[in-house]
Amino acid sequence: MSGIATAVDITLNSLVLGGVFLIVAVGLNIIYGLSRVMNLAHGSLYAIGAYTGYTIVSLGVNFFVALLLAPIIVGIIGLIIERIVIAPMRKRSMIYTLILTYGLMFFLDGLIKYVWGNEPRFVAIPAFMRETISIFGTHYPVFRLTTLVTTAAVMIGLMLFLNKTRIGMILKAASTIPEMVSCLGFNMNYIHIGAFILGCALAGVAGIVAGPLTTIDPLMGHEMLISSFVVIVIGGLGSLRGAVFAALLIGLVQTLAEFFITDLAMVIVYMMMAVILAFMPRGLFGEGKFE
Amino acid sequence: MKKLLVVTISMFSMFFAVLMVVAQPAAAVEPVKIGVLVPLTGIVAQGGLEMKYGIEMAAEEKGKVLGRPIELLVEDTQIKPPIAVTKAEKLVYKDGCIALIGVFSSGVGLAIAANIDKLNVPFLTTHVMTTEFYNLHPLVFRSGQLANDQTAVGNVKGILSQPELKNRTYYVIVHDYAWGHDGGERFIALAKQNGIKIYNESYDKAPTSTKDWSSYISKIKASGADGVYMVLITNVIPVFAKQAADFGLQAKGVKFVSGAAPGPVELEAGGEACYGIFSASDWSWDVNNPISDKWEKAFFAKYKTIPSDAAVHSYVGAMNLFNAIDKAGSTDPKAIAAALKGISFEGPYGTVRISAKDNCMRNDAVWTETVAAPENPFGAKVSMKVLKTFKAAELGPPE
Amino acid sequence: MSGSPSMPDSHTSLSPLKLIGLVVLFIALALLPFVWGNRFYISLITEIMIYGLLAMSLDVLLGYTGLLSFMHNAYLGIGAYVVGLFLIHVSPTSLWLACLVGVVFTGLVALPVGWIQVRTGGLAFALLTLAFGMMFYTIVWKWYGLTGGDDGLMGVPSPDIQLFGWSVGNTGNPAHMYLLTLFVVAIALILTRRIISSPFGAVLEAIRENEERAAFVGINVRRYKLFGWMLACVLAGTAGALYILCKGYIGPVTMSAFAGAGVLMMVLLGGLGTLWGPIVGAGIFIYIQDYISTMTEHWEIFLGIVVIFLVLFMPTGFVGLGNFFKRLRKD
Amino acid sequence: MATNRLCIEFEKTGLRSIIGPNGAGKTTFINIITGRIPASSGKVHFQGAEITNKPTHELVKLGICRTFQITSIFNNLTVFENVRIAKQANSGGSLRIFSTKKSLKKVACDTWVILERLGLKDLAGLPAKNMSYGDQRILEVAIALAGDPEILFLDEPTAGMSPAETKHISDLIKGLSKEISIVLVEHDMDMVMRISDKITVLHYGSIIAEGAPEEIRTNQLVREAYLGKDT
Repeated sequence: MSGIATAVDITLNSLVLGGVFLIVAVGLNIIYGLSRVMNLAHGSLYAIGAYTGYTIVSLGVNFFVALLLAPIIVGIIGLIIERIVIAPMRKRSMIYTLILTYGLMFFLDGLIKYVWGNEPRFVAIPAFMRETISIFGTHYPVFRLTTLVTTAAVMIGLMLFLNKTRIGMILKAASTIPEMVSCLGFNMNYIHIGAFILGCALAGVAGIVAGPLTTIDPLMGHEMLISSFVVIVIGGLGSLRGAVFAALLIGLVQTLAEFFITDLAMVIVYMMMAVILAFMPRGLFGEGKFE
Repeated sequence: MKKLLVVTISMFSMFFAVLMVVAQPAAAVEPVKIGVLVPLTGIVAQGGLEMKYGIEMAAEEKGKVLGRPIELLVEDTQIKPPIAVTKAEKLVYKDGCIALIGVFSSGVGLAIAANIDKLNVPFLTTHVMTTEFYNLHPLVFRSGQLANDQTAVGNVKGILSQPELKNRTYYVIVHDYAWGHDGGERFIALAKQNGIKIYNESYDKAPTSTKDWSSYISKIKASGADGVYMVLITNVIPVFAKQAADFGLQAKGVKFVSGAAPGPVELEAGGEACYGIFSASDWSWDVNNPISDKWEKAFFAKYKTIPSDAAVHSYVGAMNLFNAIDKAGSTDPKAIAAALKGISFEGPYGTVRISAKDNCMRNDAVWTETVAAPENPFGAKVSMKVLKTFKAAELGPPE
Repeated sequence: MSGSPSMPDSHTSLSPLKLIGLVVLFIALALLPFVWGNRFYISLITEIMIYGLLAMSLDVLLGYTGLLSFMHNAYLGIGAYVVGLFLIHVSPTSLWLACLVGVVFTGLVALPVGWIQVRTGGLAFALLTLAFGMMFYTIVWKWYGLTGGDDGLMGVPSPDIQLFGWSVGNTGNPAHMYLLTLFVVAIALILTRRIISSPFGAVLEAIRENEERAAFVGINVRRYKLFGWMLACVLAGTAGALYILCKGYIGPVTMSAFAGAGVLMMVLLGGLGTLWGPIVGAGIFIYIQDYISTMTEHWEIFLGIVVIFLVLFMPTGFVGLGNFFKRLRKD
Repeated sequence: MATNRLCIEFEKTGLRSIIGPNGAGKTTFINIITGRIPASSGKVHFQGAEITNKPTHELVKLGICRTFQITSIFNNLTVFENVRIAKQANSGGSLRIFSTKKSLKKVACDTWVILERLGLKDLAGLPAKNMSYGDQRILEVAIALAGDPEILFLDEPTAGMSPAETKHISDLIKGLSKEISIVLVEHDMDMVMRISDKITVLHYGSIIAEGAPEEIRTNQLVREAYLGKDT
């Protein structure tokens, strides 16, 4: 197989991986940007998204319908979590919120194991997506290309929502100067709830999108959580451009590391994260700082 | 007031939990307690569950040891060595088990073996493949899955016996820990001796947590190798096969040889993507002999799941252990160890003898290919068809 | 000036009655293994004390300096690996030297890391500990030749050092290992309590309370945060040395992010800002992890509920409960 | 530009007030001097030596102390500890890790002196967060005083105080201004006029008037800055 084919393979693989990182990281970013809650259970919601997608598809629903249903269900779960557990933490210090969301992660992971058991699951993707098409001599699965399209669609949809719709603009404004928005008469409570639901729904979308790509097992949330931390740190808080750049960068580094089996590639990523946290608190493009 | 109410609830629940632990039921005749260490959570929970079933069947079939009932105490190792060591200590010191059996991964097996002097009980593993278990310790035995060296010999002989597999170039990919490295290195060494072409002698090492195999598969496609030798943990085999199918490897005619026997239940999840995987293993339910057929029916009747090699290894291992305790005539660890040396049991995959020289088992094995399952009582879609059988002596190691 | 009346101090200084109580408790704990011979409980309590020491060292950071570390167990791992490697490669008999090298090496690693860590605070500090922790985890996992990779350090000779005639080490009588651990943890507790109630400790608490005001009263915040970090990491290294002695094993799984957050849980369960609270918290956590997991493999749900319940209703943890009852009696 | 080409000289002692409408750059100005915000241009000299952009704790050691517009104290520590820690940081002994806090006898005595002077003696054992708002403002002044300041910046100390407390604090400030130099940023006009030795008026980041209280009261420019130009 010629060098070009391999290059195409690597780029497509890193784009797909980066796309999933992006959706999860943006969800995490929105929740933190708007309500200063760093949700450690975000990885578990991503896993719940994958499992819900699996269950819906196994009940015979078409995959694309499941693509819409799963985020809604995870969003509802997000609402329940926000009302019961996150809201009372509004006034508490950041450290306690972190520890609380960590307990929530334990709880959700345990729930996943209780409901769906331990064995890995596979999503039955529609027949036409199972073929491979050849691009520049390499057979690339059609499904992974549709994942790229879905990721792009989700990001464009999000961009339109944030910039064009009224609610979107309020959310965007609230992430920079929360006090000002509340002075304009918007109930900050709804904004916090809205942000949390939107963040969870994005985790759900990433889950169902990534489901067929990787294995769906209870531990899928853990690695994704750490990768999304790396992305929002390097990309910078509250910046979509930063998140896009960082997500694709990490996707590329991880794919290359696996391709060329450089053992310490991930160490370089963590080192980059450390340098940025310590010396460039705004990340590469971010506006806000991690207080 | 709210806080007070909440505090009393938490106090009550703690008290209740302690009560539940302390109130142990008193048994009439003192049973012989055997400690069972299997992974019930984590990625290999399915294999752990099947091991537990196999040991339970053996205990049921054996009934009594030294004239006393058998009591199995099961603990979850979560395939984490430090937790497995704590659980082993609990089984021996607190519950008073006189022997330990089970263990799925090499790391856990080696960690417990490192503490065996302190525990001072015989320790029989039924699903550990690392070659470090040969002659490791007088109290440590293996009566389960073929070791890495035996599997490598079986796979090389199997490849040589199939014309369509012999002259392929094999791409080697392993899980990144001691068992994977050992399995990969042994196959590469043996394959080179027998003229089987290997594409990457410095084999690929993938972290055990890998979920997305796309970059590894792209590398295999780029290499142009038409054979893949994979040393992956059982439940990851169908995942790898499925993603390889997504990328069209099977469609391009690439054949897969596995350094670990795939589990039937896991294969079901993979569907057709799992057809065409060759591997040397002890047993599959396609083996037809009176003992094997009887055992399969009894297993399926009791547990309603496809009989697997993890279950049958543990069943045979447990029978060997129980017979050894009877032979020793006491629960003294040294006596049981002496009895275990050289003991053998006529099980579903022939005689399984624990070699007196290195405390590890010798038994016949089969060379299988995964195919669409014929009509079968278990409702299995994928089956491991037996192509060739090996005699114990063929696989070695010499005694 | 009418002399200086006794300083109203938020810490209850050690009244004589309390001192006697502590000595009695120490003697009782020391006699425990001989009275209650069951070896499982002895090695379980030894493990609880080791994790208690680690949780206490995290409390120095979190409870006293207000710095949250996600992966403080990484420094336990470094200490354990260095002691293990020293025993394997350098000399399997000189255990004391191995422990010293282990603790000192952990300090040497913690210094540059700490120098970068203290440039941040709050969430950035926590994420930075995650970054460094994952770095150490990946290095230990990938450096297969030296550390044995995912299977952990194999072949650690457990020398039987003669501690007043007793053989300690993971193959020896666990009672001796228990006594060594009790001795080391007790000393660490006394020393740390002394440091925390010293002028240096007061500076740490000021930084916890209000970092900016601390700078504006003339405290070099970064330098003192670094000292607090070094104290916490050296204590964690000591716990690491004890860990490999007690378990005879160390692997990446003990240094993972998952286990790191477990230590955080112990501090919370025990109670922030009370040095011996985290040791109680370690007992509760290990009890939940070991006992509950034998009854049902869904112990994670139970643990999740306990944590959420604690943070929402009882942030001062179980030890804080004691103060809660005291307050109850007063009003 | 919060402050541009601003030049102010402070005497060794005496009470200088800085007034000006909201957003005139008063707080920004003292934030730059006290090192809370880095100065983008210009120099800051103190007793001859240049101290621009020095880290905060070094400035405090030199004697430049301040209080904040939003009260910034150690909430969970007792009132006594709040002042004691500031005293300890100033007079050394922080590195002693094995001796007890009581062993720093001089630090404890000085703390009692300051508490006595500010009338906080009987609140010594109370956690700072349980004090009234006014008392907390006074505690912050005590903390700043504990740093043996040569020059003390007070950012709206009387904001939110009762008239009685304002009277008490202004007398105290007046007394202090005899020994050290005090810079007061304040909106309470009659207090400023009553106790200031010299007043500087800031508007849009630059000085529009400087002088004794009487001159400032009758100054046309100042009236316009506050009341806006009458067309």
